[in-house]
Amino acid sequence: MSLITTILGRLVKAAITLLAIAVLNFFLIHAAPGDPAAVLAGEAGAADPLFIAQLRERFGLDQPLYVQLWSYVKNVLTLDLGYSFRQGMPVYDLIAQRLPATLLLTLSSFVISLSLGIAFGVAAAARVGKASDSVLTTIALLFYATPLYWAALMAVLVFSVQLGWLPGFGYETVGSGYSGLARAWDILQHLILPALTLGLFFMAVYMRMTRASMLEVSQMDFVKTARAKGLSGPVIRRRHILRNALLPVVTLAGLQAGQLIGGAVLTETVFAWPGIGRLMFESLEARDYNTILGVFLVSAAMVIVFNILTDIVYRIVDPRIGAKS
Amino acid sequence: MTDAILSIDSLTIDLPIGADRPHAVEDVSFDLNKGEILCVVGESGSGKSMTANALMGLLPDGVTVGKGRAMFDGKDVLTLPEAQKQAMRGARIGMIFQEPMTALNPLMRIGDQIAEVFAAHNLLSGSERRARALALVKEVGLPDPEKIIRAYPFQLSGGQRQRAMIAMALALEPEILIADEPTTALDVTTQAQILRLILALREKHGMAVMFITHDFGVVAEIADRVIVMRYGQIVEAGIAKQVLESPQHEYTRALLDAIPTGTVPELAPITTAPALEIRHLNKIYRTGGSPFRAAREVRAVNDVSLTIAKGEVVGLVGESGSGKSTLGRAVVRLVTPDSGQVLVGGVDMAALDENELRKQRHRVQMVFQDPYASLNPRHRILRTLSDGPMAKGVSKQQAHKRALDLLEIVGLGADAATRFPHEFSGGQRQRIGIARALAMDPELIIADEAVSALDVSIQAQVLELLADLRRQMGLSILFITHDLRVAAQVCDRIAVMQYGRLVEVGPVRDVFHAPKQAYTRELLAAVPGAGWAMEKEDATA
Amino acid sequence: MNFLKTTTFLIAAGLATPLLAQDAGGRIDIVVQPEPPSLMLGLVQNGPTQLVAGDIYESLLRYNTDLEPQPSLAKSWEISEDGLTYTFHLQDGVKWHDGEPFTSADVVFSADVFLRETHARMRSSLAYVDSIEAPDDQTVVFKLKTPFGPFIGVFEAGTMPMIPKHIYEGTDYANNPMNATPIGTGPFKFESWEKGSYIHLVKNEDYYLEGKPHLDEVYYRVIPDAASRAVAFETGEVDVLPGGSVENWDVQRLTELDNTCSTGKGWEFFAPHAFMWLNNREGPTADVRFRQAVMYAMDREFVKDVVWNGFGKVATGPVSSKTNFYSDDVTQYDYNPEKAKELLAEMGYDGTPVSILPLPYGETWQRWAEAVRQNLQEVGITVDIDSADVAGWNEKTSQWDYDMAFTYLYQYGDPALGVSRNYVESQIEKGSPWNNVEGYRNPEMDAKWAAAAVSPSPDERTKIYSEIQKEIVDDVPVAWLLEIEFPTIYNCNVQDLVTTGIGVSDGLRDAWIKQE
Amino acid sequence: MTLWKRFATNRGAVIGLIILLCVIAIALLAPVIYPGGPWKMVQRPFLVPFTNGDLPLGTDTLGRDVAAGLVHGARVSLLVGLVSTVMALLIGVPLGALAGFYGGYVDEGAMRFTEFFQTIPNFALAIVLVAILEPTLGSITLAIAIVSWPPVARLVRAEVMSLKRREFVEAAHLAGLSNTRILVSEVLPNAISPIIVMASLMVATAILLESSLSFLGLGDPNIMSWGYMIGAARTVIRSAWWLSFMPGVAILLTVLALNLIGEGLNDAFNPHLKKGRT
Repeated sequence: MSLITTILGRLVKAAITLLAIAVLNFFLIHAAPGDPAAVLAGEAGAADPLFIAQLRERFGLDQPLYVQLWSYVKNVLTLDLGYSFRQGMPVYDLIAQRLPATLLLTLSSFVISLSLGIAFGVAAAARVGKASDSVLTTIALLFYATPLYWAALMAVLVFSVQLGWLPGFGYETVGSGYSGLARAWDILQHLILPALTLGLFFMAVYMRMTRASMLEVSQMDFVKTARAKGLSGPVIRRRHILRNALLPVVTLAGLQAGQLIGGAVLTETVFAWPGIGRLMFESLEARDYNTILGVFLVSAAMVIVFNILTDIVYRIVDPRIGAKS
Repeated sequence: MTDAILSIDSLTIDLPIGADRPHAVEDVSFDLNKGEILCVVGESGSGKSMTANALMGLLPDGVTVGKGRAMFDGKDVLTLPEAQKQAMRGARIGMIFQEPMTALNPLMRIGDQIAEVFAAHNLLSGSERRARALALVKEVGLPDPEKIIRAYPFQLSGGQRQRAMIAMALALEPEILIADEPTTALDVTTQAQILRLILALREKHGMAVMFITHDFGVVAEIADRVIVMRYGQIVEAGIAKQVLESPQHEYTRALLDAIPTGTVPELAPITTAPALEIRHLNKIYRTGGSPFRAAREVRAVNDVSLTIAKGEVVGLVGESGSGKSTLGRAVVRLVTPDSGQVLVGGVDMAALDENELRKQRHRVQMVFQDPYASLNPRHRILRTLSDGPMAKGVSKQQAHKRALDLLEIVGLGADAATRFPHEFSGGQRQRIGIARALAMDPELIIADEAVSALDVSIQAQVLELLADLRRQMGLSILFITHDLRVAAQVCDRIAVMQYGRLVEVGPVRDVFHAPKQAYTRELLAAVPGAGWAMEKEDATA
Repeated sequence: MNFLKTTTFLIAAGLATPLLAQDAGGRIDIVVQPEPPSLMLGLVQNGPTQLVAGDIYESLLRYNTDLEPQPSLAKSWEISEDGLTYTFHLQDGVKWHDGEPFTSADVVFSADVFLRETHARMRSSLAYVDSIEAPDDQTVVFKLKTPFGPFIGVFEAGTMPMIPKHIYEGTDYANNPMNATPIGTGPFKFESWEKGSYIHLVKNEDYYLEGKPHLDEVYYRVIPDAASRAVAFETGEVDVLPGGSVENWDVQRLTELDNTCSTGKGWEFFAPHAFMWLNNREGPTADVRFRQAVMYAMDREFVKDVVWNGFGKVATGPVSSKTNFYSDDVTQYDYNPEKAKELLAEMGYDGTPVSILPLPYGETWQRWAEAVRQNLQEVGITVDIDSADVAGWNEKTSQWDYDMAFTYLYQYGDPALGVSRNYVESQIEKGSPWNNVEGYRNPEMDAKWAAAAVSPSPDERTKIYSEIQKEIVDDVPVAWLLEIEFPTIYNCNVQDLVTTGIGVSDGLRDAWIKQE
Repeated sequence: MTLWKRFATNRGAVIGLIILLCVIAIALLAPVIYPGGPWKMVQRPFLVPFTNGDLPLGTDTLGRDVAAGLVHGARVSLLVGLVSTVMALLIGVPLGALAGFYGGYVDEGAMRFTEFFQTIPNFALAIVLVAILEPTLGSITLAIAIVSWPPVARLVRAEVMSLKRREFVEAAHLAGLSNTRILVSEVLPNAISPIIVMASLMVATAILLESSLSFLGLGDPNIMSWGYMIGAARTVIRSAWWLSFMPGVAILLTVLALNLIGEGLNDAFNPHLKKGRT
């Protein structure tokens, strides 16, 4: 009951936030020097002002800014993201084409980072103060301090170029004609390096957090209660400490899942992954206004969705929320 | 001693290097007999909890058993391998803790937490465990057992949680129950119920109870035998009655003397001029108001009227949630009341706007409960004491001089001025808190549970100081406390609060000896060791 | 993945009977960078579009590496003595990819109607055209107003692509839904476009030339990152790296790999010519001595060797040595910092800072700007690098908001098509980065450029262009840098990849894969 | 000071501090060590490291001294990291403090605003901002500050909210101090340790962000930075891997050092978290 009303409330707020983001981005992007017509003309290798004027008229860029804003806002309100000047197709279709790749990448790196992070965090916490704890913590710290794109480059260099184990870029083997399982296997191979490099940084974050949280929770009174009941160490860790220790990790994960999209820009660039992060970067260079705005809206929406999901997970894990207030 | 079930022999517990002393417990020996309740009494740091934890094998990291034995069922529990300790915990020795709020896993249903005890020892099947959990919940007197076992800890009150804890500890009918200050965090009435429950269960199951407490009232209530500990050593041991009546060791005597006895002081001469007049004060808390949900209302202060004369000390007593703190905070305007008046020296504190209020603040000052949270850790004492007066317009020189004087008055000495709060003990900090309140030259002081967080002996010293100051300065005080004996010791009149209302107001003697309201009688009866205290009073009278 | 591709080859090889020496069948993967905005060559003529669309669309002629016209959709042609009438005879049996026949009406529609409206560069050449007529289905006649020397050079696919009249006539060209599935006459048909990943073309079975194309399919691969593109080639995932698709530093390394070939050919028609616009209007760059000092201060050989890895040739003036009418009888600006310092002292340069706007096309250009900055700083010029992405670069150059700006332009085989636009006063027009952006004004020269363009006599043109080059090089309206070479790197099994002056962008009509 | 003692007991933190001090010293001394600046083309390109005594780390694609680049790059990384963090604190601390202290509509408004910025993927926003403002040291720093202040605001808000209920703050109210004074002299000084810990980690994150932007070609072209070096060397990673490897290690070490220091500070500020309770 209250969960549904809360989610409804969140969605209303989210819609307002999204609209505000659309407007802010509209102004931001229009503040950038140059416009899509100039870029298209520029790439044509030759153009006269007439040609550029034609393009502007075609894109509606000859209208005053407030008219453009208004028509954009109207579009957004009717869930229409407009037309990509550059790619010559509706932004909605464009994003729909690219989004699955990004979702696959971000979700798998999210799963990798969260599961490995928690596993290593638990392991390190269980061995706190021992050598293996130091090793794990140090490795996590190294991942945390490594620039993402650099790690990606080094990974390609080692695993793809030197060892030849995994493909170094792309989403799948082009024109392979694979289908079904074979295709999934093919995509999986392509996915490993980008998902790992994107995931490692966050894995380090989750690991540190899980470890700290585990140690903090293990100091709590109810853990002593559990020991006084005669429960064994592993059972206490699993049933009592871990569940409580996961709460802050879940919160952080929810916040960061959305931000994975941002990190995906770098990963997608290095690994030629056909996702929306790269689409955004390319559209930005091309001043493809509608596409950038569309990608921004979609990724902001994903952040919101992740936040709401986190809330739901949190409510499931922690009975106190939702019952309170 | 054939009936000794647990026999501790020269137990020494080592603290990690760098701690303030080498041993938490030093050379402690005692027996716990079958079916008896042994109270281990001591102030904080006396090593009483460490002893219990050592027996359970639950010592914190870095703290280790140095030497000694604890023989239970023919084996030394201190040197058992971890697996055997684990098998023993919960099954043969049960334990309950002080904080029922934090001692239960917040994410697990009560029933599951009880059933887990059986699982831990590989006993019974799933459905049997559930049935046993239900029976246990019934046995410890929790209402609506079916609902309780499906409830989460946050849905229970403090007393209910402590009952759930006890249910867990009793699940496997252990021979020994170790109770580490199990009632300290509870209200008097709840405390009384829990104590009765423990007595009843001992009666029924015949287990031995090692009961750790700092409260001689509790000792008087339930103990068969007593051990008094100080700085990790046993200073006195004996039959409860003997120790209470004729303590041998001076520390025990000091502790007993420090207990507020319920001795009613003489009435101070009361002037007619009121220091504080509260008229029809109301405060309602609303929570959870949102477009999708209706707000919930709690009437924290419900049409309260109270007058405190100049030079009078009025005690405001009640259980947690009775609204006594809200009332106190409304008087100093840390809480803005919804309606009613708070007249201090003719000024209605409740009606002032923010600017005016700032100018009139000095009229009422407060002494807070937590000596650790009430001083800004980053300010030197001098600044803490002089910032207020200077904001009032007192010159820096004068404010500093007054601060030094006050430090002398509260017994700390002027050299305390240049130090930081963390260099002081809890009792000293409370003295600084009092000095800070006095620095503003208030017409009224609110003391909100000002001695509740202190050890008995320290408590006595602070109460002494308050009494002195009162005599010297003719202070008017609203003394908020949950401890009726403390109230009886320092107050002229007592106001009893329940559910936001004042149920009874009157001179201490009347309230204590001839309470008019049933609730007041209930409160008085619940005070642990009440009968013993009265006896004592009669004896001295 | 490699494994699978090879089997495709084998199967194809097994099925196809070898045609003389040329093996039929197989697949080629080519890098296209960046991803083209559209494949409709009539609407968009940028490099990536033409690279792919060059397989789909054709024009009347092609040009060999010496820039001589060759038959394409026109099997033969005549030019009248007075240079005013061009008559083309079309190939027989040419069909559009949708099966409709290709006729002279399509040519007239394309040149006279469609491209006049959409194609800026074509439009300026069409200004010389009086009429375009189709006396019969197989013949087209262009009549000019005045002679226009370079006119025979405009029948290239990127300049005058043939557009299907039956699809576009009377429609809103820009928004015609068929733009997404382009229909041409070329050797390959559009199959699919996985945005951000690849474009797939398949063999046109009905192609009018017997036995062509040889290949079954072509994949144009979008790999946004230069290093990944190099890796893709190394791992055999792509077979061809068109010029400019990997950074120069990788070129040498890649060409040293086994079974790897490279060629600098295929850029003769475009002859990309790199230079820096020097703002002639204001600031230190308005002073001719400053501009000359810049020329002397730059170590262009160093840049060629280090930044371009030895590819290319230091430019001597406005015309590329690959373009017709090139003359080397001009002042040579060798690396001479002392001379540069003298010139600066003579003009009394006061240290006014100037900025360099690099071309935002990758690391090579960035390094180049850094090297130039260092050269200029060493002769005492206060200089820093301005940064901008493609849009910012366009904005700044077309609004004349720069001191020195890198660029390179295609020459299209003739000074009148690709060079003069950059120096004549009539081409000073704000809002476009493809004209006289530096603001050079010289009426005397303008007259000569005009005369050279319309002179029907090649000798006359040679003479005038030589004069122009000699004079303009002393004026230094822009700082010429390098005749760029973009080597095409490819798997040696691929044969006849580059057969024209436009190279890979002219399509893979002749390409085939040697089977081993 | 015991804070320093507690910090010094953490071996990692001390190592981090030593590394950071070295980096700072190198950055400060850059003009002395390499007075010619990092851009000078001093030798033939692609000189392999450790083959020439004068150029210990070799030369890059244009024959510039890699060691000079690293040394001068340290200045940029530290400067951007530090300044952007200070800017983020200047936005986040007052906003969070006001929201936490006054609550109600102020809080609601400030938190909506913060949430808004947290909803936009921050790296994407940084890219857009830098692209719009055109890459200069200033615009990069500003962009990093703009995307990194929200967590500060949230942290400060939470701290202030818990501190404002503390008894010593109430005592200050009773002493008649003004709200501003209470906020500035009673509340904020007590919130400073978590802010310092967060700030030290933010400097690390900012350094990473700056290098990522430079890597994407959104760096200030007139300033040698580590990210720029990796981005520029990336195209030759196959033939000269050390050119991108070494600046990468420089970033890694600096960020690592800051993290170690952050952890050390955290432990020093919250000693109870480590010690077992007695």
